Amino acid sequence: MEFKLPDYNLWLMLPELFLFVWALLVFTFDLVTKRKKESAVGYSALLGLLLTGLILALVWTGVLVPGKANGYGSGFGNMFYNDAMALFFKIIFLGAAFMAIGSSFGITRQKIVNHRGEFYGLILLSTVGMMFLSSSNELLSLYIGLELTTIPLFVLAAFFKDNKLSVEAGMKYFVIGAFSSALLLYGLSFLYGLSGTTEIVQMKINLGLVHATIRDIGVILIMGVVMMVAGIGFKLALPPFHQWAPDVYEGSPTPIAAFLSVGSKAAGLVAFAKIFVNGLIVFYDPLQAPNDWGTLVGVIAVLAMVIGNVVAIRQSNIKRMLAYSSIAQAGYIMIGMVSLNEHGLASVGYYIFAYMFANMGAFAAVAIFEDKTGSCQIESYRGLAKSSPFLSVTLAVFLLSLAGIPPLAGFLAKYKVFAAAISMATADADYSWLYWLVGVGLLTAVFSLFYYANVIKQMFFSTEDSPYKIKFALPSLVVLLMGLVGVFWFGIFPEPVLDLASDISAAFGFLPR
Amino acid sequence: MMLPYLALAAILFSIGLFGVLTRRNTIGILMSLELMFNAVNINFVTFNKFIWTDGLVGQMFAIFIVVVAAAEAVVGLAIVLLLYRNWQGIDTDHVSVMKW
Amino acid sequence: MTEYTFLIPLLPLFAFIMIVFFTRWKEMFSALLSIAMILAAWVMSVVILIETLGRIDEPFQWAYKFVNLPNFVLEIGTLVDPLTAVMLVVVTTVGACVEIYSVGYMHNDPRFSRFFAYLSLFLFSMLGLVVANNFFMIFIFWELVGLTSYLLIGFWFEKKSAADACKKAFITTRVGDLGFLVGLFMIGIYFGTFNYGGVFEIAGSGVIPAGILTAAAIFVFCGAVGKSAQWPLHVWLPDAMEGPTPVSALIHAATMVAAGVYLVARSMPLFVTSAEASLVVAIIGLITSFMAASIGLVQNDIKRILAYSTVSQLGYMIMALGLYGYDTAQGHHSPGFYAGTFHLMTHAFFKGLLFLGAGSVIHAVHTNDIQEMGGLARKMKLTAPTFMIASLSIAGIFPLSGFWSKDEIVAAASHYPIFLIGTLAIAFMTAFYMWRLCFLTFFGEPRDQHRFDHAHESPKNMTYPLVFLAVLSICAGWVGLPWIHKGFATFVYHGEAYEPHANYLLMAISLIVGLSGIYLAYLMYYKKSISADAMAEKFKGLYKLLYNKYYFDEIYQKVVIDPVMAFAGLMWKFDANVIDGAVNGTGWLTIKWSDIKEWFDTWIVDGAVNGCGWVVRQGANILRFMQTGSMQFYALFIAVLVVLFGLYKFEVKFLKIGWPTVTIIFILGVTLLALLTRITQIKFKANRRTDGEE
Amino acid sequence: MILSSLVAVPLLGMIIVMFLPKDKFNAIRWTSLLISVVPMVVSMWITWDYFFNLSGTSALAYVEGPYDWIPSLNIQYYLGVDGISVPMLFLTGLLSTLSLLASFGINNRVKEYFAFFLLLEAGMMGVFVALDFFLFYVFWEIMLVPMYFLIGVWGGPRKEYAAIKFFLYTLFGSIFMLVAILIMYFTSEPHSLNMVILLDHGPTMSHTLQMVCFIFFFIAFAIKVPVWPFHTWLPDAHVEAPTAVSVILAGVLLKMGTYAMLRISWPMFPQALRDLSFWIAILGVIAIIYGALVSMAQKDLKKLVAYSSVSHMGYCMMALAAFSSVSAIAGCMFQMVSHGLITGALFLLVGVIYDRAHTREIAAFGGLGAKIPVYTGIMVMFSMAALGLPGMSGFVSEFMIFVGAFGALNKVLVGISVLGVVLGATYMLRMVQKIFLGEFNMAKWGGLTDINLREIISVAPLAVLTVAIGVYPKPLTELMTATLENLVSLMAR
Repeated sequence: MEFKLPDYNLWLMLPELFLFVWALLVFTFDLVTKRKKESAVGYSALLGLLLTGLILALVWTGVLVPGKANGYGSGFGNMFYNDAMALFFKIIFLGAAFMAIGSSFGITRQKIVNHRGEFYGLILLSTVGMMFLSSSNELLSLYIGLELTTIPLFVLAAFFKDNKLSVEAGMKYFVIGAFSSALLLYGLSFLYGLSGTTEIVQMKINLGLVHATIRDIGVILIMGVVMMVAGIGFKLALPPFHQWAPDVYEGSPTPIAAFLSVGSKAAGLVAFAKIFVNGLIVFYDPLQAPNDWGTLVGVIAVLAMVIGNVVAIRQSNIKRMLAYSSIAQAGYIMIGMVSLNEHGLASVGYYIFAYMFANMGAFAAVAIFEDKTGSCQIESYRGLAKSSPFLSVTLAVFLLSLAGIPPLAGFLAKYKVFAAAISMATADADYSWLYWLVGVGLLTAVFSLFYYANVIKQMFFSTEDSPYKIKFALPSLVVLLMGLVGVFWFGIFPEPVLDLASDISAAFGFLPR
Repeated sequence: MMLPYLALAAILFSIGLFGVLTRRNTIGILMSLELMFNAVNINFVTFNKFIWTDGLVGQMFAIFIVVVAAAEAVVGLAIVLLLYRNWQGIDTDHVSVMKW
Repeated sequence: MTEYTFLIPLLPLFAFIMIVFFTRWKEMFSALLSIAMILAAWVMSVVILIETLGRIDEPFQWAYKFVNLPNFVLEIGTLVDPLTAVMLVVVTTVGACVEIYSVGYMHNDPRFSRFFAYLSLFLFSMLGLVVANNFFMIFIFWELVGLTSYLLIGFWFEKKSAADACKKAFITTRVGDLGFLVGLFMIGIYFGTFNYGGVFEIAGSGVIPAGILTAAAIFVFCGAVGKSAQWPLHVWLPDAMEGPTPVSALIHAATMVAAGVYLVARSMPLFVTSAEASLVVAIIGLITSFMAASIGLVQNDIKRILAYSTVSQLGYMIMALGLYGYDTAQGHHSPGFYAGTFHLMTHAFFKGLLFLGAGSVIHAVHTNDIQEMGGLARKMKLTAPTFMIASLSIAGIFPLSGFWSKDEIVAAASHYPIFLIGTLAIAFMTAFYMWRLCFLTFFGEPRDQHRFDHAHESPKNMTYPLVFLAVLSICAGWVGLPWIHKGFATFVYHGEAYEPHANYLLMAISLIVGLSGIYLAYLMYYKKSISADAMAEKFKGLYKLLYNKYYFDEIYQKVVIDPVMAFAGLMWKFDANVIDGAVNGTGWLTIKWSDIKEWFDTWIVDGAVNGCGWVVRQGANILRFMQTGSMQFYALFIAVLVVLFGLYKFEVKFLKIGWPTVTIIFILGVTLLALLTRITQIKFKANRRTDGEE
Repeated sequence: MILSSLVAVPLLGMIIVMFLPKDKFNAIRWTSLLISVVPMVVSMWITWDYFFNLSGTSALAYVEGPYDWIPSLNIQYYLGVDGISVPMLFLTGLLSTLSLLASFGINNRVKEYFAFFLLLEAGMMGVFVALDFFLFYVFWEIMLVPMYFLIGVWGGPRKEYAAIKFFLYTLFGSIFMLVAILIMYFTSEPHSLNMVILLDHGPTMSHTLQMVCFIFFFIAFAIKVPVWPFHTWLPDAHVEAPTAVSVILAGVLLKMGTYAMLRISWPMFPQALRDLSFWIAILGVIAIIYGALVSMAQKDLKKLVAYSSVSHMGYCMMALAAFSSVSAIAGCMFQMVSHGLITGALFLLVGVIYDRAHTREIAAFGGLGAKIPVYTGIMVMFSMAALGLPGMSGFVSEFMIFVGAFGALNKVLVGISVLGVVLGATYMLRMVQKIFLGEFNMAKWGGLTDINLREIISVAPLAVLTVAIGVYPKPLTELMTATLENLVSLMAR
């Protein structure tokens, strides 16, 4: 009997495989050099990310894929599937990892003397997980990717072993993470029970059939939907599944908090898009199914924007403040997510892209400041503009971008998200509830300015000088500049990114009318 | 036909849920989490066995969950160890400093 | 020369600009420049007057479009007709006299040049007002004379009374201007043009509804009420006497206040279309005139007496014009128009003379109070006679100019008993208070010996204008003698020229009335056969009422100014507390929440609050407490919310006994159980350490 | 290119200033001044050229684009001016340079100050030349940031409060504009953000949507104007801001609201405008009376001037409500220009006295007329201009507004608003009286010096223009007439 292996198309997975190997190399490099080379480990990790990016580009353009014109297509027994979304998000994962590692040189020099290799390696491994996740084509690989993302992050959150806050952060993250992944799995199991497949495209077809024939799948689906929303909502830090986020961000090393807020969130977005926007699209609409998820996510988005923006106002710790801010930002992203038209997913893609630069940049600035002063209190930024103008200006720019002030990228991102919702709402009166999302989003965007401006106020308006004079390590500077350039450049000349992002919508079948 | 199995899974899941929510001991929480994962496993296997009988997707899924859960438990126990190192105890009350 | 009329206002403007920017430091040069300019303007005016005599029926007009929008044209231009020509001569004559006089009066003043600059600016505005050919332009200069009046009244602004007076004058006249402005809008809207000729043509054509015409006329008249200090806006003029006396003579006696009369005369074609409006004008004139004359009876400030006299005389003119409009509207003939404008001219001369004389007296004795004067005739050989000539003139004594013009006003009022009685009563009172003033000032024994000793006749440059004006006060009326046929009446007229005819009865009556007023004053203040004090005692209530000017100032203070200021204060409070407060979220409440102040970071209390900030902050406080710090609470929260979301999507019709239901019930039950178990364990600790680091 | 340069030069200047050494104060000051002279001269040239060559038609001039900027969102780079933007450009160029001149006294963080100021200028110029909604919105928002810093860093005692209040208030308004823009974008076919195209799309929208868009735009613009009751940010911002920034706030920023109404919401939604014009007129009249009354109650000189802006912009709103009358709309434009000149000068003058006396308490002064005559003369002149004295620009505008509004609006309403003229005289004269007239306190203010040459230079152009427009308004009217007629015909649809 002839046993024929399916077409693995491992070339498509080349970036992931490369980064995985590189992560292992980083582990061993640190051991081999007997932990002597302080920054070499970090630089090697950065180099790995750059190379991965290069390979990704080559795969994408088809240079490294034999017999194909581009990097799209499925492999590994159809468990692995590269489409525009996967590739787009891989850029974001790599960028977030790059910026997180770039801003962690100070921390590793001061606080993690003995486990630098593990620190960087785990970040890379988590990145690999995210990349797998974004290419997953069915529930099992999606789950594996999700766990590969999360488990290294559990470790990283608790990385300051002797710091009680860090351990607390790790513990909380772990328990809530495992708990919500159990919920997600329970939900997935119902989904499997309903559709009999784990392949998302097949599932979509099967569910459509089931939906047409059996009416009482309602209850099962409710449980499945709600539990999956909870599981992925945890990753996205969406209320009411957000409560771990401020605590974990505050306790864990700052670059890790940054990575959590961007990378992990982007991974959650991919998972959400794959399961809901693709797999469960028939249950989006309340008119077609009584157990829809559209309005549910809408409610959650409203909660996110309100809770995130409102509670952030009262924070005195800048990391907690940024945590709440990222909760709110997730809310804005979800507006794009529930706008199921050609603008929806494109706006999600562009939003997370712009958000990556601004948020990673802001966290990098916070990390730099923390390295120097040991403080994350907003008050301690008082008068910083005089002693360290560059850091203050960059942080201010990042915060303004997060607040959505033009011409920064954050503004265009919000514009796109609201445009998506309004285009959906103006097209059909059934979707006019999206107007409410837009209204809440815009109003809370005004609130958000309040707390962002508070930091700016501390830095700039004070008449007294700050006692701190910040000097930058080279990688930190690179990260800040990267963020700065990204925020400006992609705010003013966003067309290439917008093109890529609109491919995401197209890949999900939302074509321009 | 399926009901006992699914009910068993639900009961297990609920017990795990209850444990996670109420245990003061972090090891207890870890064990409860394992219960929840296993409830999921039962679900998967049941669906595979009774409804979608062609293919072994559900059972494969269960095996993967077992593996991942093991990895998760390892990390979890390591963190519990850190808990013990920092507070000389593994009570959940220790880890409620950060709030508001 | 007439085509160069536009130069007349520009000459003083040139002087103003030169003085302000270049010659301010050379005082005498500034004064001479200013005088030279007004003399040049005077010469031009006289020439223009002569030219106009030759072409009475063809007014010269020149206009330039200033704003040219569709349906909206504003012009700048000149109109020279007899009325303009007469006014030009009057204004430049008095102006020149006053400027020459001021050289003496204002010498040693630290702001000597500025005074002449202001005078020139005033003359520019006044002459501009006179030559204007449309309502828009007259309004512009109307406001400018108001401004210069403001500047000149407040010339000695260090005096609080002067500072108050100038503001009062400006604002009070502005109230009238408000009406004028509305009138202008009505003209602009309904007539579509501001040009005199255009407006009057349309007004006469009967296209415009009568109601609109009446309203427009009355609104235009509002301007005159303000500027000519007619009741009820007369209160500013007596206070305006805080300005230097030459200013009072020029602006607040001879020219600016006459602008209101001029406006009414100018707009006469509008008034004759509406009997109602004209009647209003006449009645206001009568009330003003009577009221002011009665107040004048008991005042002691020499300039205030003259001020009330001015108000009274202006009321006289206005009344005459109003009566003319009323008569003409009903198709009767009336000498009113001619009388009013005639009196306007003669009044300018003798009232200017009176004020300059009063200035001379004040210059000599350094007080305004006539009770402190007396016997000055002995010392002031030129001032006293000229002043008395003017007093005779204003009292209407034959054959001085005042007699002729006043006589025509009486003639205009003669058809209406009330008006006739009023006019005669006013004439009587006028004669009385003027001669009371004369007797107290110039005759009898000096009541303040010290002041008397230091009194002296004024320098020549002050007295010569007096003499010149005295001559005019005597002769100016002769151009309107009822026996000459080509007199004033056939020169300045509206509609058809009015042929004056001598009404000897009326002449005699008005002469007798004037003489009896003088005689009474003679008895009371010269012979003292009737005690003034006893009279005051006898009519105590009336005396107090008159002495306090009918309490108009007090009433306005209580009824208008105080409420407006209180309202303004209220608005400010409203703005600061309610509107802003609603937005700010009542900052004071924030302070009251001191028990939860622990969570108030300094920057919040700091006041970095925004819209609905308070609500948001309180919301933030509440929401923050969900963040209990216990991870199991977080998990519980997730579980509860999963159940809630499940229920939110749950519909009963799907409920069947089956495994899904069992599962739901289990999860629901367990979550509730856990909730009950955990809820007791959650510790709501109020405090946490504020620093994130250890 | 020429319009782009108006935006680009200050932006470039900002970058240049940022690279100058921090402690070379004079170099920074003169560099920024020279840079700002460029857009001023350019804007003046545009005014000149437009007046002589282009003012005959209502067509857009100096059009750049539309070039594709972000094609996937149909966002274009599209600039152009017409008769309503040219005067605003002129005003912006002039006031920016003068305020920079007036800012030479800033000694604290000079570099940042001038950099922010140039960014502000770029934003303002951009608003007046943009013809694409997105571009317009970007410029509209860009200004907030430098303004926030300028108030917050260099402002008065309550600067932080004022800065954040201004920022949030305006941002709050902007979000409504954003929604309205998006609604217009998605209802137009093909989707477009081009204002010129949307001008024809607006009236074809359903009545409800028109009303929604109109109201949303109105809220955004009204906050900027500010229309009562959205005005409460204004006194705080004006009072706390440094002098030059107050000048810009009053002189240019407030005009952006009325300009945007004329440019966008008025001609785009004529039906909604007709339905709501009465209420807009009421808001305008309330603002006139209310602003004047509140000014009257002020004890702080700067606050008085600030509230007088509320009153003066109320005239603009009333004029805008009388949209069927060319003269009212022309009066509105006049009022925008003249208020910019007059209030700008008043703020400069308040700054002059504040620099010397370190107080703005009206009651603290008295009789200054004798001590500082030149300053007094200039201040009195501008007070007179502010209260609408003929011969000054304020009078022409008020007159045109009243005549226009009287014909187009409820007469009683306009009659009430005329009261504002008297109230305006009252508060201005009270101020003049209390500060300059009366007795002079030698012991307290003996050391006061008169206005210096630099300060005179910075107000002199404003004085000249105020008088010039007041005496000879014809050029300004001719500049706008064709455009305004076109606008009125659009609004009559």
